[in-house]
Amino acid sequence: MSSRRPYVESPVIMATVRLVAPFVLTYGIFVTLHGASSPGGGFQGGVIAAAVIIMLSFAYGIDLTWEWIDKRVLVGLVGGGVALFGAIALGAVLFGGQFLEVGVYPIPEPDKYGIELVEVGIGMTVAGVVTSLFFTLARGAMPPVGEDGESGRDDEGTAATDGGTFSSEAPGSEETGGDGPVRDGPDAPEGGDRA
Amino acid sequence: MIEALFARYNYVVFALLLGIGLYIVIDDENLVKKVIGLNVFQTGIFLFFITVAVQDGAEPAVTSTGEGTFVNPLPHVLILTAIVVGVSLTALALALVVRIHEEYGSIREDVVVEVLERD
Amino acid sequence: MIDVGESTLLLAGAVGTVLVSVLLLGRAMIGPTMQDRVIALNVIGSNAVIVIALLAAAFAEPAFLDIALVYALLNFLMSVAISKFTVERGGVL
Amino acid sequence: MITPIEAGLLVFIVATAVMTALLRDVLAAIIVFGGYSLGMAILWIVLQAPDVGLTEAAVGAGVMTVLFLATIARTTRLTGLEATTVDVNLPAAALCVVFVLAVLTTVPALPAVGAGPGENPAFGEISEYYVEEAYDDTHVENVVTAVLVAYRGFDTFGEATVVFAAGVGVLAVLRRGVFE
Repeated sequence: MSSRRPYVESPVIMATVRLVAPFVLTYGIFVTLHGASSPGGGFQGGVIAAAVIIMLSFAYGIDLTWEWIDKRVLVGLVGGGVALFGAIALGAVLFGGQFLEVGVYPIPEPDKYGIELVEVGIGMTVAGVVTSLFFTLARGAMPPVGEDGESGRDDEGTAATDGGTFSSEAPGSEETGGDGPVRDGPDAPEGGDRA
Repeated sequence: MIEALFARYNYVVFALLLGIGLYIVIDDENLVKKVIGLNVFQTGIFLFFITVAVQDGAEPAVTSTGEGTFVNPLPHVLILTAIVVGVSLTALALALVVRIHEEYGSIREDVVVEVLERD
Repeated sequence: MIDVGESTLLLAGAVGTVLVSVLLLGRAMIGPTMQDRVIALNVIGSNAVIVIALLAAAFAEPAFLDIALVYALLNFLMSVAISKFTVERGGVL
Repeated sequence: MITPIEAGLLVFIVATAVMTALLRDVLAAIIVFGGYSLGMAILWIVLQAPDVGLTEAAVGAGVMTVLFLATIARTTRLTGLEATTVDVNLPAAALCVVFVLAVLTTVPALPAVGAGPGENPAFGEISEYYVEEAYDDTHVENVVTAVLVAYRGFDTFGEATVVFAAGVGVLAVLRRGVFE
Protein backbone atom coordinates (compact mmCIF):
# COMPACT_ATOMS: atom_id res chain seq x y z
CA MET A 1 0.00 0.00 0.00
CA SER A 2 1.90 2.98 -1.19
CA SER A 3 -0.92 5.35 -0.36
CA ARG A 4 -0.60 4.64 3.30
CA ARG A 5 1.14 7.29 5.27
CA PRO A 6 3.67 6.13 7.82
CA TYR A 7 1.84 5.89 11.07
CA VAL A 8 3.12 8.56 13.40
CA GLU A 9 2.74 7.36 16.93
CA SER A 10 2.14 9.69 19.79
CA PRO A 11 4.57 9.24 22.69
CA VAL A 12 2.04 10.63 25.13
CA ILE A 13 -0.58 8.05 24.27
CA MET A 14 1.98 5.27 24.18
CA ALA A 15 3.32 6.15 27.60
CA THR A 16 -0.16 6.49 29.05
CA VAL A 17 -1.31 3.20 27.65
CA ARG A 18 1.82 1.45 28.81
CA LEU A 19 1.13 2.79 32.28
CA VAL A 20 -2.60 2.15 32.38
CA ALA A 21 -3.02 -1.11 30.46
CA PRO A 22 -1.75 -3.49 33.17
CA PHE A 23 -4.05 -1.90 35.70
CA VAL A 24 -7.04 -2.12 33.41
CA LEU A 25 -6.33 -5.78 32.72
CA THR A 26 -5.92 -6.49 36.42
CA TYR A 27 -9.12 -4.65 37.11
CA GLY A 28 -10.96 -6.58 34.44
CA ILE A 29 -9.86 -9.86 35.96
CA PHE A 30 -10.77 -8.57 39.40
CA VAL A 31 -14.25 -7.60 38.27
CA THR A 32 -14.71 -11.00 36.66
CA LEU A 33 -13.64 -12.91 39.72
CA HIS A 34 -15.17 -10.67 42.31
CA GLY A 35 -18.72 -10.72 41.02
CA ALA A 36 -19.84 -12.84 43.94
CA SER A 37 -19.56 -10.25 46.64
CA SER A 38 -19.60 -6.92 44.85
CA PRO A 39 -20.98 -5.54 41.61
CA GLY A 40 -19.28 -7.20 38.73
CA GLY A 41 -19.16 -10.41 36.81
CA GLY A 42 -18.12 -11.97 33.59
CA PHE A 43 -19.91 -9.61 31.25
CA GLN A 44 -18.38 -6.49 32.74
CA GLY A 45 -14.95 -7.95 33.35
CA GLY A 46 -14.76 -9.31 29.83
CA VAL A 47 -15.54 -5.94 28.31
CA ILE A 48 -12.96 -4.22 30.52
CA ALA A 49 -10.31 -6.79 29.61
CA ALA A 50 -11.11 -6.35 25.93
CA ALA A 51 -10.67 -2.61 26.35
CA VAL A 52 -6.98 -3.31 27.06
CA ILE A 53 -6.47 -4.64 23.56
CA ILE A 54 -8.40 -1.73 22.09
CA MET A 55 -6.17 0.64 24.05
CA LEU A 56 -3.04 -1.04 22.75
CA SER A 57 -4.41 -0.80 19.25
CA PHE A 58 -4.86 2.92 19.54
CA ALA A 59 -1.43 3.44 20.99
CA TYR A 60 0.60 1.20 18.72
CA GLY A 61 -1.50 0.87 15.63
CA ILE A 62 -4.22 -1.61 14.84
CA ASP A 63 -2.33 -3.73 12.33
CA LEU A 64 0.65 -4.12 14.63
CA THR A 65 -1.50 -5.14 17.54
CA TRP A 66 -3.38 -7.57 15.35
CA GLU A 67 -0.12 -9.17 14.26
CA TRP A 68 1.08 -9.33 17.81
CA ILE A 69 -2.03 -11.07 19.08
CA ASP A 70 -1.98 -14.83 18.91
CA LYS A 71 -5.11 -15.65 16.95
CA ARG A 72 -5.31 -19.04 18.59
CA VAL A 73 -5.65 -17.32 21.95
CA LEU A 74 -8.52 -15.29 20.56
CA VAL A 75 -10.30 -18.30 19.13
CA GLY A 76 -9.59 -20.17 22.32
CA LEU A 77 -11.13 -17.40 24.38
CA VAL A 78 -14.27 -17.19 22.28
CA GLY A 79 -14.86 -20.89 21.91
CA GLY A 80 -13.33 -21.92 25.19
CA GLY A 81 -15.54 -19.61 27.19
CA VAL A 82 -18.75 -21.05 25.83
CA ALA A 83 -17.26 -24.55 26.06
CA LEU A 84 -16.28 -23.96 29.69
CA PHE A 85 -19.77 -22.77 30.52
CA GLY A 86 -21.29 -25.76 28.78
CA ALA A 87 -18.80 -28.17 30.35
CA ILE A 88 -19.60 -26.92 33.84
CA ALA A 89 -23.28 -27.15 33.11
CA LEU A 90 -23.01 -30.67 31.72
CA GLY A 91 -20.44 -31.79 34.25
CA ALA A 92 -23.04 -31.38 36.97
CA VAL A 93 -25.03 -34.10 35.27
CA LEU A 94 -22.07 -36.47 35.61
CA PHE A 95 -22.00 -35.91 39.34
CA GLY A 96 -25.64 -36.77 39.66
CA GLY A 97 -27.15 -33.31 39.54
CA GLN A 98 -29.13 -31.58 36.90
CA PHE A 99 -27.97 -29.38 34.07
CA LEU A 100 -26.22 -26.33 35.58
CA GLU A 101 -26.68 -27.55 39.14
CA VAL A 102 -23.17 -26.55 40.20
CA GLY A 103 -23.77 -27.45 43.84
CA VAL A 104 -23.02 -31.12 43.28
CA TYR A 105 -19.31 -30.83 42.49
CA PRO A 106 -17.10 -32.50 45.09
CA ILE A 107 -15.13 -29.36 45.93
CA PRO A 108 -15.35 -27.09 48.96
CA GLU A 109 -18.11 -24.52 48.51
CA PRO A 110 -19.12 -25.88 45.12
CA ASP A 111 -21.85 -23.29 44.61
CA LYS A 112 -19.60 -20.32 45.01
CA TYR A 113 -16.68 -21.62 43.00
CA GLY A 114 -18.91 -23.13 40.37
CA ILE A 115 -20.51 -19.72 39.88
CA GLU A 116 -17.09 -18.10 39.73
CA LEU A 117 -15.97 -20.56 37.09
CA VAL A 118 -19.08 -19.89 35.04
CA GLU A 119 -18.34 -16.17 35.32
CA VAL A 120 -14.82 -16.82 34.06
CA GLY A 121 -16.31 -18.64 31.08
CA ILE A 122 -18.62 -15.72 30.34
CA GLY A 123 -15.74 -13.29 30.74
CA MET A 124 -13.57 -15.24 28.31
CA THR A 125 -16.30 -15.32 25.70
CA VAL A 126 -17.14 -11.65 26.03
CA ALA A 127 -13.50 -10.56 26.00
CA GLY A 128 -12.74 -12.65 22.95
CA VAL A 129 -15.83 -11.63 21.04
CA VAL A 130 -15.47 -7.92 21.76
CA THR A 131 -11.82 -8.03 20.74
CA SER A 132 -12.56 -9.82 17.51
CA LEU A 133 -15.52 -7.56 16.79
CA PHE A 134 -13.27 -4.56 17.16
CA PHE A 135 -10.59 -5.94 14.89
CA THR A 136 -13.05 -7.18 12.33
CA LEU A 137 -14.62 -3.76 12.09
CA ALA A 138 -11.45 -1.73 12.35
CA ARG A 139 -9.22 -3.79 10.13
CA GLY A 140 -9.54 -4.49 6.50
CA ALA A 141 -12.43 -3.40 4.41
CA MET A 142 -12.91 -6.64 2.58
CA PRO A 143 -13.35 -6.45 -1.15
CA PRO A 144 -16.56 -7.91 -2.52
CA VAL A 145 -16.17 -11.62 -2.72
CA GLY A 146 -15.26 -12.92 -6.14
CA GLU A 147 -13.76 -9.70 -7.46
CA ASP A 148 -10.22 -8.59 -7.44
CA GLY A 149 -8.78 -6.95 -4.44
CA GLU A 150 -8.71 -3.23 -4.77
CA SER A 151 -11.23 -2.23 -7.39
CA GLY A 152 -14.24 -2.62 -5.19
CA ARG A 153 -13.31 -0.11 -2.65
CA ASP A 154 -11.04 2.58 -3.95
CA ASP A 155 -13.91 4.73 -5.12
CA GLU A 156 -14.50 6.55 -1.91
CA GLY A 157 -12.45 7.54 1.02
CA THR A 158 -9.27 5.63 0.49
CA ALA A 159 -7.70 7.90 3.03
CA ALA A 160 -10.35 6.85 5.45
CA THR A 161 -10.16 3.17 4.72
CA ASP A 162 -6.56 2.48 4.00
CA GLY A 163 -6.08 1.03 7.44
CA GLY A 164 -8.12 -1.70 5.97
CA THR A 165 -5.67 -3.59 3.89
CA PHE A 166 -6.21 -7.20 4.61
CA SER A 167 -3.16 -8.61 2.97
CA SER A 168 -1.41 -11.01 5.22
CA GLU A 169 1.99 -9.45 4.82
CA ALA A 170 0.63 -6.22 6.32
CA PRO A 171 2.96 -3.74 4.66
CA GLY A 172 1.95 -1.05 7.09
CA SER A 173 3.89 -2.75 9.78
CA GLU A 174 7.07 -2.82 7.74
CA GLU A 175 7.15 0.92 7.56
CA THR A 176 7.04 1.38 11.26
CA GLY A 177 8.66 -1.84 12.22
CA GLY A 178 12.06 -0.24 12.45
CA ASP A 179 11.09 1.96 15.34
CA GLY A 180 11.99 0.30 18.56
CA PRO A 181 9.12 1.37 20.77
CA VAL A 182 6.49 0.26 18.35
CA ARG A 183 7.74 -3.27 18.43
CA ASP A 184 8.51 -3.28 22.08
CA GLY A 185 5.20 -2.05 23.29
CA PRO A 186 2.82 -4.78 22.36
CA ASP A 187 5.40 -7.35 23.31
CA ALA A 188 5.08 -6.28 26.89
CA PRO A 189 4.09 -9.28 28.94
CA GLU A 190 0.60 -8.17 29.89
CA GLY A 191 -2.41 -9.04 27.86
CA GLY A 192 -1.07 -12.14 26.21
CA ASP A 193 -2.54 -14.85 28.32
CA ARG A 194 -5.78 -13.39 29.36
CA ALA A 195 -7.39 -16.70 29.95
CA MET B 1 -53.14 13.21 34.69
CA ILE B 2 -50.21 15.58 34.97
CA GLU B 3 -49.65 14.59 38.58
CA ALA B 4 -49.84 10.94 37.65
CA LEU B 5 -47.18 11.51 35.00
CA PHE B 6 -45.07 13.54 37.40
CA ALA B 7 -44.99 10.70 39.90
CA ARG B 8 -43.84 8.45 37.05
CA TYR B 9 -41.15 10.73 35.71
CA ASN B 10 -38.82 7.95 34.64
CA TYR B 11 -41.51 6.39 32.52
CA VAL B 12 -42.11 9.72 30.82
CA VAL B 13 -38.43 9.86 29.93
CA PHE B 14 -38.69 6.27 28.77
CA ALA B 15 -41.45 7.29 26.35
CA LEU B 16 -39.42 10.30 25.18
CA LEU B 17 -36.36 8.16 24.52
CA LEU B 18 -38.44 5.71 22.53
CA GLY B 19 -39.76 8.60 20.48
CA ILE B 20 -36.34 10.11 19.88
CA GLY B 21 -34.85 6.76 18.95
CA LEU B 22 -37.71 6.09 16.58
CA TYR B 23 -37.27 9.51 15.02
CA ILE B 24 -33.57 8.88 14.37
CA VAL B 25 -34.31 5.48 12.85
CA ILE B 26 -37.06 6.81 10.61
CA ASP B 27 -35.70 10.14 9.56
CA ASP B 28 -31.94 9.99 9.36
CA GLU B 29 -30.53 8.92 6.03
CA ASN B 30 -27.21 7.87 7.49
CA LEU B 31 -27.16 4.20 8.36
CA VAL B 32 -24.66 4.63 11.19
CA LYS B 33 -26.97 7.16 12.79
CA LYS B 34 -29.81 4.74 12.38
CA VAL B 35 -27.82 2.27 14.44
CA ILE B 36 -27.30 4.97 17.06
CA GLY B 37 -31.05 5.55 17.02
CA LEU B 38 -31.63 1.86 17.66
CA ASN B 39 -29.30 2.14 20.64
CA VAL B 40 -31.23 5.11 22.01
CA PHE B 41 -34.47 3.16 21.64
CA GLN B 42 -32.90 0.19 23.37
CA THR B 43 -31.64 2.31 26.26
CA GLY B 44 -35.14 3.67 26.75
CA ILE B 45 -36.36 0.14 27.34
CA PHE B 46 -33.49 -0.46 29.75
CA LEU B 47 -34.64 2.60 31.67
CA PHE B 48 -38.12 1.12 31.91
CA PHE B 49 -36.83 -2.12 33.37
CA ILE B 50 -34.49 -0.55 35.87
CA THR B 51 -37.19 1.89 37.00
CA VAL B 52 -39.54 -0.99 37.66
CA ALA B 53 -36.92 -2.45 39.98
CA VAL B 54 -36.42 0.56 42.26
CA GLN B 55 -38.01 0.96 45.62
CA ASP B 56 -37.87 3.95 47.94
CA GLY B 57 -35.03 3.67 50.40
CA ALA B 58 -33.74 0.47 48.86
CA GLU B 59 -30.14 -0.65 48.57
CA PRO B 60 -28.44 -2.73 45.87
CA ALA B 61 -29.11 -6.39 46.46
CA VAL B 62 -25.78 -7.39 47.97
CA THR B 63 -26.64 -9.25 51.13
CA SER B 64 -25.93 -12.38 53.08
CA THR B 65 -28.97 -12.23 55.33
CA GLY B 66 -31.84 -11.03 53.19
CA GLU B 67 -32.86 -8.47 55.81
CA GLY B 68 -33.45 -4.92 54.71
CA THR B 69 -34.98 -3.15 51.77
CA PHE B 70 -33.50 -4.10 48.44
CA VAL B 71 -34.14 -3.29 44.84
CA ASN B 72 -35.49 -6.07 42.70
CA PRO B 73 -32.46 -7.94 41.33
CA LEU B 74 -34.25 -9.69 38.50
CA PRO B 75 -34.57 -6.75 36.05
CA HIS B 76 -30.92 -5.91 36.70
CA VAL B 77 -29.92 -9.37 35.56
CA LEU B 78 -32.01 -9.12 32.43
CA ILE B 79 -30.67 -5.69 31.55
CA LEU B 80 -27.00 -6.28 32.17
CA THR B 81 -27.03 -9.23 29.83
CA ALA B 82 -29.11 -7.20 27.40
CA ILE B 83 -26.48 -4.45 27.35
CA VAL B 84 -23.70 -6.84 26.35
CA VAL B 85 -25.88 -8.62 23.83
CA GLY B 86 -26.86 -5.17 22.55
CA VAL B 87 -23.22 -4.34 21.92
CA SER B 88 -22.74 -7.54 20.00
CA LEU B 89 -25.81 -6.87 17.91
CA THR B 90 -24.72 -3.27 17.34
CA ALA B 91 -21.42 -4.58 16.06
CA LEU B 92 -23.29 -6.95 13.76
CA ALA B 93 -25.40 -4.08 12.47
CA LEU B 94 -22.28 -2.01 11.91
CA ALA B 95 -20.68 -4.89 10.04
CA LEU B 96 -23.71 -4.95 7.78
CA VAL B 97 -23.33 -1.20 7.28
CA VAL B 98 -19.73 -1.72 6.23
CA ARG B 99 -20.83 -4.44 3.86
CA ILE B 100 -23.50 -2.17 2.37
CA HIS B 101 -20.84 0.46 1.86
CA GLU B 102 -18.69 -2.03 -0.01
CA GLU B 103 -21.57 -3.04 -2.19
CA TYR B 104 -23.16 0.32 -2.93
CA GLY B 105 -20.42 2.81 -2.16
CA SER B 106 -22.43 4.77 0.33
CA ILE B 107 -23.97 4.50 3.74
CA ARG B 108 -26.73 6.97 2.98
CA GLU B 109 -30.05 5.31 2.59
CA ASP B 110 -31.26 7.51 -0.26
CA VAL B 111 -28.11 6.84 -2.29
CA VAL B 112 -28.41 3.12 -1.73
CA VAL B 113 -32.03 3.19 -2.87
CA GLU B 114 -31.00 5.19 -5.93
CA VAL B 115 -28.31 2.67 -6.81
CA LEU B 116 -30.79 -0.15 -6.36
CA GLU B 117 -33.34 1.49 -8.63
CA ARG B 118 -30.78 2.27 -11.30
CA ASP B 119 -29.80 -1.35 -11.64
CA MET C 1 -23.53 5.73 59.40
CA ILE C 2 -23.24 8.92 57.51
CA ASP C 3 -24.88 12.01 58.88
CA VAL C 4 -27.94 13.21 56.97
CA GLY C 5 -26.60 16.73 56.61
CA GLU C 6 -23.35 15.50 55.20
CA SER C 7 -25.03 13.26 52.65
CA THR C 8 -27.25 16.15 51.56
CA LEU C 9 -24.15 18.22 51.02
CA LEU C 10 -22.53 15.49 48.94
CA LEU C 11 -25.69 15.12 46.87
CA ALA C 12 -25.78 18.87 46.33
CA GLY C 13 -22.24 18.67 45.02
CA ALA C 14 -23.24 15.88 42.68
CA VAL C 15 -26.22 17.89 41.41
CA GLY C 16 -23.98 20.89 40.79
CA THR C 17 -21.54 18.76 38.82
CA VAL C 18 -24.37 17.32 36.76
CA LEU C 19 -25.61 20.82 35.99
CA VAL C 20 -22.11 21.77 34.82
CA SER C 21 -22.23 18.74 32.53
CA VAL C 22 -25.53 19.94 31.11
CA LEU C 23 -23.95 23.30 30.39
CA LEU C 24 -21.02 21.56 28.72
CA LEU C 25 -23.46 19.99 26.30
CA GLY C 26 -23.87 23.45 24.83
CA ARG C 27 -20.21 23.38 23.87
CA ALA C 28 -20.62 19.93 22.40
CA MET C 29 -23.59 21.15 20.40
CA ILE C 30 -22.24 24.37 18.92
CA GLY C 31 -18.74 23.10 18.34
CA PRO C 32 -17.51 24.77 16.22
CA THR C 33 -14.62 22.34 15.73
CA MET C 34 -14.53 18.67 16.59
CA GLN C 35 -11.77 19.29 19.12
CA ASP C 36 -14.17 21.41 21.16
CA ARG C 37 -16.58 18.53 21.24
CA VAL C 38 -13.92 16.02 22.25
CA ILE C 39 -12.78 18.22 25.10
CA ALA C 40 -16.38 18.79 26.20
CA LEU C 41 -16.90 15.03 26.24
CA ASN C 42 -13.69 14.51 28.17
CA VAL C 43 -14.77 17.01 30.81
CA ILE C 44 -18.18 15.35 31.01
CA GLY C 45 -16.41 12.05 31.55
CA SER C 46 -14.28 13.49 34.34
CA ASN C 47 -17.44 14.96 35.83
CA ALA C 48 -18.99 11.51 35.71
CA VAL C 49 -16.13 10.14 37.82
CA ILE C 50 -16.68 12.92 40.35
CA VAL C 51 -20.45 12.48 40.44
CA ILE C 52 -20.16 8.73 40.94
CA ALA C 53 -17.63 9.17 43.74
CA LEU C 54 -19.87 11.75 45.44
CA LEU C 55 -22.88 9.47 45.08
CA ALA C 56 -20.93 6.57 46.55
CA ALA C 57 -20.20 8.69 49.58
CA ALA C 58 -23.73 10.08 49.79
CA PHE C 59 -25.39 6.68 49.61
CA ALA C 60 -22.66 5.13 51.81
CA GLU C 61 -22.14 2.43 49.17
CA PRO C 62 -18.42 1.87 48.61
CA ALA C 63 -19.22 -0.60 45.85
CA PHE C 64 -20.19 2.30 43.60
CA LEU C 65 -16.57 3.41 43.56
CA ASP C 66 -15.84 0.44 41.30
CA ILE C 67 -17.74 2.18 38.56
CA ALA C 68 -15.89 5.44 39.11
CA LEU C 69 -12.70 3.42 38.77
CA VAL C 70 -13.84 2.00 35.44
CA TYR C 71 -14.49 5.47 34.14
CA ALA C 72 -11.23 6.79 35.47
CA LEU C 73 -9.39 4.01 33.65
CA LEU C 74 -11.37 3.94 30.43
CA ASN C 75 -12.51 7.51 29.90
CA PHE C 76 -9.32 8.52 28.21
CA LEU C 77 -9.74 5.71 25.71
CA MET C 78 -12.82 7.36 24.27
CA SER C 79 -11.15 10.76 24.04
CA VAL C 80 -7.96 9.33 22.55
CA ALA C 81 -9.92 7.36 19.98
CA ILE C 82 -11.92 10.35 18.82
CA SER C 83 -8.96 12.73 18.85
CA LYS C 84 -6.80 10.38 16.84
CA PHE C 85 -9.63 9.93 14.43
CA THR C 86 -10.11 13.67 13.94
CA VAL C 87 -6.42 14.48 13.75
CA GLU C 88 -5.41 11.72 11.39
CA ARG C 89 -8.65 11.78 9.44
CA GLY C 90 -9.18 8.13 10.02
CA GLY C 91 -5.74 7.18 8.79
CA VAL C 92 -5.03 5.41 12.03
CA LEU C 93 -8.13 3.39 12.25
CA MET D 1 -40.76 12.20 44.50
CA ILE D 2 -38.17 13.24 42.00
CA THR D 3 -34.85 14.19 43.51
CA PRO D 4 -32.70 17.00 42.09
CA ILE D 5 -29.98 14.60 40.99
CA GLU D 6 -32.46 12.51 39.05
CA ALA D 7 -33.98 15.60 37.50
CA GLY D 8 -30.57 16.86 36.40
CA LEU D 9 -29.59 13.50 34.97
CA LEU D 10 -32.86 13.06 33.11
CA VAL D 11 -32.48 16.52 31.58
CA PHE D 12 -28.93 15.60 30.58
CA ILE D 13 -30.04 12.33 29.01
CA VAL D 14 -32.93 13.79 27.05
CA ALA D 15 -30.75 16.69 25.91
CA THR D 16 -28.03 14.37 24.62
CA ALA D 17 -30.60 12.17 22.89
CA VAL D 18 -32.16 15.15 21.14
CA MET D 19 -28.71 16.43 20.15
CA THR D 20 -27.86 13.03 18.71
CA ALA D 21 -30.97 13.27 16.60
CA LEU D 22 -30.26 16.79 15.44
CA LEU D 23 -26.54 16.78 14.68
CA ARG D 24 -25.91 16.16 11.02
CA ASP D 25 -22.27 15.19 11.30
CA VAL D 26 -21.96 11.51 12.22
CA LEU D 27 -18.80 11.99 14.26
CA ALA D 28 -20.45 14.72 16.32
CA ALA D 29 -23.45 12.46 16.88
CA ILE D 30 -21.14 9.69 18.06
CA ILE D 31 -19.40 12.04 20.48
CA VAL D 32 -22.71 13.17 21.92
CA PHE D 33 -23.85 9.58 22.13
CA GLY D 34 -20.79 8.90 24.29
CA GLY D 35 -22.03 11.61 26.61
CA TYR D 36 -25.47 9.99 26.61
CA SER D 37 -23.92 6.73 27.74
CA LEU D 38 -22.08 8.51 30.56
CA GLY D 39 -25.33 10.05 31.78
CA MET D 40 -27.07 6.69 31.61
CA ALA D 41 -24.37 5.02 33.71
CA ILE D 42 -24.78 7.65 36.42
CA LEU D 43 -28.55 7.23 36.28
CA TRP D 44 -28.22 3.49 36.85
CA ILE D 45 -26.18 4.26 39.94
CA VAL D 46 -28.79 6.70 41.22
CA LEU D 47 -31.39 3.99 40.66
CA GLN D 48 -29.27 1.63 42.80
CA ALA D 49 -28.27 -0.70 39.99
CA PRO D 50 -24.46 -0.86 40.28
CA ASP D 51 -24.13 -4.00 38.18
CA VAL D 52 -25.93 -2.41 35.28
CA GLY D 53 -23.97 0.80 35.83
CA LEU D 54 -20.69 -1.09 35.69
CA THR D 55 -21.70 -2.78 32.45
CA GLU D 56 -22.82 0.48 30.90
CA ALA D 57 -19.61 2.18 32.04
CA ALA D 58 -17.37 -0.50 30.56
CA VAL D 59 -19.37 -0.75 27.36
CA GLY D 60 -20.08 2.94 26.83
CA ALA D 61 -16.62 4.23 27.65
CA GLY D 62 -14.58 1.40 26.26
CA VAL D 63 -16.21 -0.28 23.35
CA MET D 64 -19.29 1.30 21.84
CA THR D 65 -17.73 4.58 20.72
CA VAL D 66 -14.74 2.74 19.32
CA LEU D 67 -16.94 0.41 17.27
CA PHE D 68 -18.84 3.35 15.80
CA LEU D 69 -15.57 5.14 15.06
CA ALA D 70 -14.14 2.08 13.36
CA THR D 71 -17.21 1.90 11.16
CA ILE D 72 -17.22 5.51 10.06
CA ALA D 73 -13.46 5.36 9.54
CA ARG D 74 -14.14 2.78 6.89
CA THR D 75 -17.24 4.23 5.36
CA THR D 76 -17.41 7.97 5.75
CA ARG D 77 -15.31 10.74 4.45
CA LEU D 78 -15.44 13.44 7.05
CA THR D 79 -17.45 16.35 5.78
CA GLY D 80 -15.61 19.01 7.69
CA LEU D 81 -16.07 20.74 10.93
CA GLU D 82 -19.29 22.64 10.40
CA ALA D 83 -21.91 22.12 13.05
CA THR D 84 -25.05 22.09 11.03
CA THR D 85 -28.16 20.49 12.32
CA VAL D 86 -30.52 18.42 10.27
CA ASP D 87 -33.81 19.92 9.23
CA VAL D 88 -36.58 18.43 11.26
CA ASN D 89 -38.69 16.20 9.11
CA LEU D 90 -42.14 17.27 10.24
CA PRO D 91 -44.16 14.20 9.18
CA ALA D 92 -41.66 11.87 10.83
CA ALA D 93 -41.55 14.05 13.93
CA ALA D 94 -45.35 14.11 14.09
CA LEU D 95 -45.41 10.34 13.82
CA CYS D 96 -42.95 10.05 16.67
CA VAL D 97 -44.94 12.51 18.79
CA VAL D 98 -48.03 10.39 18.23
CA PHE D 99 -46.04 7.33 19.21
CA VAL D 100 -44.80 9.03 22.39
CA LEU D 101 -48.33 10.14 23.28
CA ALA D 102 -49.61 6.63 22.72
CA VAL D 103 -46.94 5.25 25.05
CA LEU D 104 -47.66 8.01 27.58
CA THR D 105 -51.30 7.03 27.82
CA THR D 106 -50.18 3.69 29.23
CA VAL D 107 -47.85 5.29 31.76
CA PRO D 108 -50.47 6.19 34.44
CA ALA D 109 -51.32 2.52 34.66
CA LEU D 110 -47.79 1.78 35.84
CA PRO D 111 -46.82 1.93 39.51
CA ALA D 112 -45.28 5.19 40.68
CA VAL D 113 -41.49 5.35 40.70
CA GLY D 114 -40.21 3.89 43.94
CA ALA D 115 -43.37 1.98 44.81
CA GLY D 116 -42.52 -1.04 46.86
CA PRO D 117 -44.06 -4.50 47.19
CA GLY D 118 -47.80 -4.45 47.23
CA GLU D 119 -48.17 -1.56 44.84
CA ASN D 120 -45.58 -2.69 42.35
CA PRO D 121 -46.34 -5.99 40.64
CA ALA D 122 -42.67 -6.39 39.77
CA PHE D 123 -42.00 -7.21 43.40
CA GLY D 124 -43.56 -10.62 43.59
CA GLU D 125 -42.79 -13.77 45.45
CA ILE D 126 -39.94 -14.55 43.13
CA SER D 127 -37.87 -11.47 43.80
CA GLU D 128 -38.50 -11.84 47.53
CA TYR D 129 -37.32 -15.41 47.33
CA TYR D 130 -34.19 -14.39 45.45
CA VAL D 131 -33.24 -11.74 47.98
CA GLU D 132 -33.95 -13.87 51.03
CA GLU D 133 -32.64 -17.24 49.95
CA ALA D 134 -29.84 -16.42 47.52
CA TYR D 135 -27.07 -16.55 50.09
CA ASP D 136 -28.27 -19.77 51.65
CA ASP D 137 -28.74 -21.42 48.29
CA THR D 138 -25.57 -20.30 46.55
CA HIS D 139 -23.23 -18.69 49.11
CA VAL D 140 -22.96 -15.64 46.89
CA GLU D 141 -23.62 -12.26 48.42
CA ASN D 142 -24.41 -10.40 45.25
CA VAL D 143 -27.94 -11.50 44.45
CA VAL D 144 -27.61 -10.29 40.87
CA THR D 145 -24.75 -12.72 40.27
CA ALA D 146 -26.64 -15.48 42.03
CA VAL D 147 -29.68 -14.97 39.83
CA LEU D 148 -27.53 -14.58 36.74
CA VAL D 149 -25.63 -17.83 37.09
CA ALA D 150 -27.50 -20.03 39.52
CA TYR D 151 -31.21 -19.36 39.24
CA ARG D 152 -31.25 -18.32 35.62
CA GLY D 153 -28.14 -20.05 34.40
CA PHE D 154 -29.85 -21.51 31.39
CA ASP D 155 -30.90 -18.05 30.32
CA THR D 156 -27.34 -16.79 30.75
CA PHE D 157 -26.01 -19.72 28.78
CA GLY D 158 -28.27 -18.57 25.97
CA GLU D 159 -26.97 -15.01 26.30
CA ALA D 160 -23.37 -16.19 26.10
CA THR D 161 -24.30 -18.15 23.01
CA VAL D 162 -25.90 -15.05 21.49
CA VAL D 163 -22.69 -13.11 22.07
CA PHE D 164 -20.74 -15.95 20.52
CA ALA D 165 -23.14 -16.06 17.58
CA ALA D 166 -22.84 -12.31 17.05
CA GLY D 167 -19.08 -12.70 16.85
CA VAL D 168 -19.47 -15.47 14.31
CA GLY D 169 -22.02 -13.38 12.44
CA VAL D 170 -19.70 -10.42 12.09
CA LEU D 171 -16.98 -12.73 10.83
CA ALA D 172 -19.45 -14.15 8.33
CA VAL D 173 -20.47 -10.74 7.05
CA LEU D 174 -16.90 -9.45 6.76
CA ARG D 175 -15.36 -12.77 6.21
CA ARG D 176 -12.10 -12.67 4.38
CA GLY D 177 -8.73 -11.71 5.67
CA VAL D 178 -9.47 -11.61 9.34
CA PHE D 179 -8.27 -15.00 10.37
CA GLU D 180 -5.90 -15.56 7.53
